[in-house]
Amino acid sequence: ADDVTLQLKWVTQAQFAGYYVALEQGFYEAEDLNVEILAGGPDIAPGQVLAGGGADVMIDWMPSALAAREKGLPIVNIAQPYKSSGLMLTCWKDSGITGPEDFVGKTIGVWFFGNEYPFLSWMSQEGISTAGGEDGVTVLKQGFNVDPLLQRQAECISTMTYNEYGQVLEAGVSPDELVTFKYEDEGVSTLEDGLYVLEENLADPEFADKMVRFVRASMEGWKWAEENPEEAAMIVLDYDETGAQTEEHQIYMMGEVAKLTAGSDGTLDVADYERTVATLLAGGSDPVITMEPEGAWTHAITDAALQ
Amino acid sequence: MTLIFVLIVWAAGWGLNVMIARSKGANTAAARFAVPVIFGVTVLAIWEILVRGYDISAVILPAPSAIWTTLTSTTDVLWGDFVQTFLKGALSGYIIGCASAVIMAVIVDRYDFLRRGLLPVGNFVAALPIVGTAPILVMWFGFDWHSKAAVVVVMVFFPMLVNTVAGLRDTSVMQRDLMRTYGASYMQTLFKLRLPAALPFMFNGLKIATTLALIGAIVAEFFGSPVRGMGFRISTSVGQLALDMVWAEIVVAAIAGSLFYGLIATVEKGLTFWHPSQRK
Amino acid sequence: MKQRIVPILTVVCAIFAFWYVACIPMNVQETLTAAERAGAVVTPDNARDRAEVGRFALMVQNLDTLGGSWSVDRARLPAPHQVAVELWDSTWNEEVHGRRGIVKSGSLSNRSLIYHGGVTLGATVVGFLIGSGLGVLLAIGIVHSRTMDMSVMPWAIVSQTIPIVALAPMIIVVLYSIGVQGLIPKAVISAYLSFFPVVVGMVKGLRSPDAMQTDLLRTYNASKSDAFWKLRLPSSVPYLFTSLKVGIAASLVGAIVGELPVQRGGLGARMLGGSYYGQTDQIWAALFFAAALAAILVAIIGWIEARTLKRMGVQQ
Amino acid sequence: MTVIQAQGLDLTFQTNDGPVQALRDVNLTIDKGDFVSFIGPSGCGKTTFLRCIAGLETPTGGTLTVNGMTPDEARKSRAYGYVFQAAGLYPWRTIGGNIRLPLEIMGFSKEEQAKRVAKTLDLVDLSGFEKKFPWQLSGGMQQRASIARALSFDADILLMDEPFGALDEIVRDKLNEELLKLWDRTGKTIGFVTHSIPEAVYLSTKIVVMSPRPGRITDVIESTLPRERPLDIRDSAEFIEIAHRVREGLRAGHLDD
Amino acid sequence: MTVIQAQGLDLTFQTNDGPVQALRDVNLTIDKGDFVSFIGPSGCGKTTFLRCIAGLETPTGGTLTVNGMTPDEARKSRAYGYVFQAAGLYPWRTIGGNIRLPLEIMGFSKEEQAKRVAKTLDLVDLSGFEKKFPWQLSGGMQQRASIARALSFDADILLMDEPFGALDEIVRDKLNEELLKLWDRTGKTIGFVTHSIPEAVYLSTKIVVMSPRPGRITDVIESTLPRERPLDIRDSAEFIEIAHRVREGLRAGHLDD
Ligand SMILES: Nc1ncnc2c1ncn2[C@@H]1O[C@H](COP(=O)(O)OP(=O)(O)OP(=O)(O)O)[C@@H](O)[C@H]1O
Ligand SMILES: Nc1ncnc2c1ncn2[C@@H]1O[C@H](COP(=O)(O)OP(=O)(O)OP(=O)(O)O)[C@@H](O)[C@H]1O
Ligand SMILES: Cc1ncc(C[n+]2csc(CCO)c2C)c(N)n1
Ligand SMILES: [Mg+2]
Ligand SMILES: [Mg+2]
Repeated sequence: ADDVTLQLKWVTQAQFAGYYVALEQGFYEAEDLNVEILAGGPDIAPGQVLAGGGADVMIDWMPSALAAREKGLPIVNIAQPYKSSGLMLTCWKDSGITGPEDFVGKTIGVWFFGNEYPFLSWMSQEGISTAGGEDGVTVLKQGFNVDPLLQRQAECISTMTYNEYGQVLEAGVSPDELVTFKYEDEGVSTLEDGLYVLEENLADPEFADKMVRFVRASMEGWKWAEENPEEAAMIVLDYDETGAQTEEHQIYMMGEVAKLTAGSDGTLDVADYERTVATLLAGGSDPVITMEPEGAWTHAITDAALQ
Repeated sequence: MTLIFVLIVWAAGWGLNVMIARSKGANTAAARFAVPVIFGVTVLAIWEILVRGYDISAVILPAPSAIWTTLTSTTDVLWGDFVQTFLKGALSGYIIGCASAVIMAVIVDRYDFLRRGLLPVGNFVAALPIVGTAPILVMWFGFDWHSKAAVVVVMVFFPMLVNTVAGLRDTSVMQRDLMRTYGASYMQTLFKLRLPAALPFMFNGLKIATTLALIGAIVAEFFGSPVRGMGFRISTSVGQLALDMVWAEIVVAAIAGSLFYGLIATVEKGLTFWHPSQRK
Repeated sequence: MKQRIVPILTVVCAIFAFWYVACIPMNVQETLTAAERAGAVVTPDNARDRAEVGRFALMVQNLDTLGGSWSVDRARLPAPHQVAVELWDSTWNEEVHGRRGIVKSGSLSNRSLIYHGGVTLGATVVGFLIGSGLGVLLAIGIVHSRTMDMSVMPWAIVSQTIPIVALAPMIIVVLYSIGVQGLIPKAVISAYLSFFPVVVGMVKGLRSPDAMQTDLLRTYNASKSDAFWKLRLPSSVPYLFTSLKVGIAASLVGAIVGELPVQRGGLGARMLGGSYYGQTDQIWAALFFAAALAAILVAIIGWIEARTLKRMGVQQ
Repeated sequence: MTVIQAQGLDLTFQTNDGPVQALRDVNLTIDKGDFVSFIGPSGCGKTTFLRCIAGLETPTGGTLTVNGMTPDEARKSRAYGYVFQAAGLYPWRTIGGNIRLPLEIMGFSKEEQAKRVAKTLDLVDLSGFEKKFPWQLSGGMQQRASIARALSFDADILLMDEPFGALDEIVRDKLNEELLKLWDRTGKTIGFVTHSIPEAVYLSTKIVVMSPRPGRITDVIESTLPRERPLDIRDSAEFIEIAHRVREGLRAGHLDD
Repeated sequence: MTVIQAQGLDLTFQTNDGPVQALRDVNLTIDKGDFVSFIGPSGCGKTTFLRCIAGLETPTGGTLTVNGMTPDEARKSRAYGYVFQAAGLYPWRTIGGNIRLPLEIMGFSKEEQAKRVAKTLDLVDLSGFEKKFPWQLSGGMQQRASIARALSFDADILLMDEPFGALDEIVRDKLNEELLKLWDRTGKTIGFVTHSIPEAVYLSTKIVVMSPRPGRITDVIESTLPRERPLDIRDSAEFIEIAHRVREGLRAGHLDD
């Protein structure tokens, strides 16, 4: 069997259910692959692991992947299991925010560590300064949880449909106390969890073949997970070494994640890609990327995998 | 090839140092300055050679030259971060933490019951790892520098307390009895005997606290911060794979930390010149 | 014994009392919000206005709802008994009654602090052995070689001003990428944090013999190794143990820090998990567990120290 | 006039391995202007007795009065200067600063302080060393500074615990002479601990011989030497006779062991 | 036979505030079996001179030979035992372990070590204390242990720096007597520093009087006392005469100041 190491972008959770399912259900084994999944965490930069040779393939959001590519790390998107974005801003309704224009003068929690690009692009498209003060938004580097919202240290925080939003609700807040802005709805969505590998590796036919099999099995895993959300959640739970995840939350997460992966067979939709690039380039004075990327994606793997 | 280069540079640097250290002038200030600098330069040179020779990716380990470029071209950002983290967070926390620890130490020293009760509990509390306390303090004191200062206070308080208490007790029976033969009051004994005698210990605490303060302020920013600060920049830049920026911040931290340490050590020399460890 | 216990108990009781009282103002917002959601009438009657009012004003205006301060779900400051319950649940209960507990599954549960404590302990001990071993060797080098003393010592100090805790994730990743995984990367960070106190203490200790003690050996024309084994080493023992105690506590912090980025179990991962899902009780429980672990490790070293010193005839 | 009066004084230290009786049934009367030496083998309780007089140690039995008060009251009324066995100068103060220490505490005015420091420094032959720190002086000079410190505030009673132990014979002789002169001039009451028989005989009006474990007074020898004592009085038959008696007393104590 | 010979010995310490001349133009010859005492005011260079002989300090001028070698060579051939001013026992070793220390270093066999430890312990009257730690002994006993340590490896020369400084007169007398017996029995050459004139006179065949700053030898007094010396020899006229000469020599040195 061929060894493949996958570096996740975050901790073990249903966000990555497809891969754990493929592992547990033997889909990888069937493709003669011996897959190891490395959990990520708050300060793990997957790109660094890839560059150092610690992993063959990683999961990343496209904005940070393209930014890294511009920084000189030649990574290529080989598959895009997430069709749509689950990113949103969640605000208290009583803060009086009804639209992006009301953000001015407010405090907003944002994730950094490469996750800040979608927000920055959006704000620059809206023409809102992120430098704080009266006529801009005050940005906080949001920590790991939703406390800043619950404790009203911020009027809005970043949430994922499948995770933090659920946590806010689990904390006893009812949806009608909240206003949410999905990036999808605002037309500034960028592609999220995709599979990336090093460009130079792709040139090696053996490696490319491995990836073809890997993507095929992974997508099989995703489809299984979409169809069996509860079982998928339990599989994820079993792989969680920290024991921090709860059953209830993972089932909720799997249900929401399924909505995001639903529209994808793994192939990168070029239109989505171009929208993402356009959003990132439109950053005004401080765009996330400064020029149209070249060769940042390939259909070669998915084409071979799905024929 | 690269390895041979590395060995040559190492041998040259170390050899030079051995020569200086064995020479007659080894005790001069110049030698004491030159030797560590030569050592540092040697390490930097080896680093540069290794990065270039083995073509190590810049997202893993940038070359010193690249770090230098970033350092000099982004001074405004670095300065802003320095003000936020060091001047606002670390320094205020350091002052509050050390001052309250000294006051607490005087009280604890006065009442033996408190000393026996508080010190063991204090040791236990001091063992709480900051990575656990920092998120709690960020939750309590908000995202700005106040919570960083709070983390620093928590970190420096106990080392300072323990050292000051030890120092206040470090008077000989004879020194204390002398005060008693004069019928001196508690306050007179405190200011004329205990505090001066405690100074060497207090400076031990103050020196340990300098490194803790900077580390505490930086780490606390990992758990939530405004969009500036050394910790914020380090963590964000790692995510952006801007490792040159990460190292530039580290250089700033090391310089700031060393200067801070040096400053305290200089004050110590001035105030505790009489202590055997300062004489020689 | 009694002389030691009574003051400690008094102080602990005082702290608990203060803690319970502090819960009221700390949790007042959450308490009122919870009460409001449960249908009680509170003033002001919406969370936004309450955020503007001071904690103490809120307390005065809502005296009858404050009873909930000690049972808030996502408390800013959980009450001591909440932490105690969490500690009990995540140790005894989880192992004895839990589905994954050792009683039912035959192996320690990954939801119990015992399991995570064990993970952390492994890295702590390995890191401590590496760090203190290195520290002792470095100290010996520094004491015997002037060049090392002059070139390495200042950098050892500088090394402590580098926020290694902040770099830990990167170090983990870099080690990770050269194939070093699991316990060792954490142990490396542990070692980095523990070596410095050991170097400093040991250098001081190895240099502690006074002029007369070294001169005595010179009159015997003793060799450097004789001087080391018969004089420097024995006289450094008290310093060594003091710094080992500091070192092992630092090691534990290092291991916990090393567990943050790689979510593979351990008390660090546990704290982060608690933080990630806003489970303050879980953080507090893990924190106390870690502190207790540190206290035990320090006590073990203290015990070895006492025995060694006794064998060396040091006066009680 | 009686200055110090001890009756049936007992002192037992409680230590880890049981009680140590340091003084047993000590009876002694010291009159104003007496120069009393305490002599006895190491560990016999000389220091302990001196500390009791100074109110630094609390007897566990018997009565002790100083100027009619308890030793503690006498201490608080600053009745004595105490010279410890070792110099015990505060290293962070200059020699002048050390001598000024009791004056500051007792609230003397600045000018008065300066005047007294200068005077006592001169007395112990250390003028010119006022600005030096203790470690810059030899052991003997430090000892003299500590004597100056005890003299500076002019207490009526001077308690000295082996003040000249660290000095060589010549310096010791000189300081002995000067101490006698000072005593003669000021009429102070002096309690003086020493290991040296000639020193005790040369200085004292009364020699208290103690024996160890538990510390008792075995002999009190009233000196018959005149107040005026040139150094060579030590070669006189009377001196040798007294010294002999002291030595016999000491030896008797040792034999008890 | 000449054992130690110093000619025009100079020693200057370099310190922060300039050079300190500790010895100037010291000339001295010590023969085999001599018992030489060094006496002189504090800081006159007695310790420094002894350390020069032991090769612990390097003279900056003049020549010094020990057994015809340089002091350093003599040190390396383990020619002497040295007793420091304070006992300086290693606290982590038992009394036996302390005495064994030089034997271990010099590579004696285990049985030989045990034999010698027992013998020297007996010599200094400490049999039975082998397993005790230093702090369990009184100061005087510690000092005897440190003498035993210097004797254990049977060096021909014994250098002792105020070994009895911390002891009271009675204990001191006893140890003096025993040292004399030892010297008489073994025929060792002994260099002995003291502050006490009677001690110097009682012990020595030769008394070296030194004067301070810079340390010079002002007088060398050959003792006319017999080798056999009971304690009460100290009351003899001859003794008093020699003591007087030593005192005069010392005083002359002091006057130079
Ligand atoms: N604080 C103490 N605790 C217990 N025992 C003590 C204490 N102080 C003194 N002793 C004991 O009391 C006895 C008398 O001690 P003291 O210091 O008065 O003797 P000394 O006559 O001054 O001896 P030296 O001539 O050596 O100074 C000794 O046996 C000593 O061990
Ligand atoms: N290491 C040193 N550095 C500088 N000066 C020194 C050093 N050792 C001794 N001296 C000086 O040399 C002189 C002689 O010192 P030494 O110790 O030989 O005196 P001593 O006769 O033994 O005095 P004591 O009777 O007090 O022991 C003194 O003035 C002393 O200050
Ligand atoms: C410190 C911190 N940094 C980034 C993220 C963001 N993040 C990483 S993976 C992922 C998907 C769902 O959780 C998200 C949102 C976070 N949560 N905490
Ligand atoms: Mg005494
Ligand atoms: Mg000396």
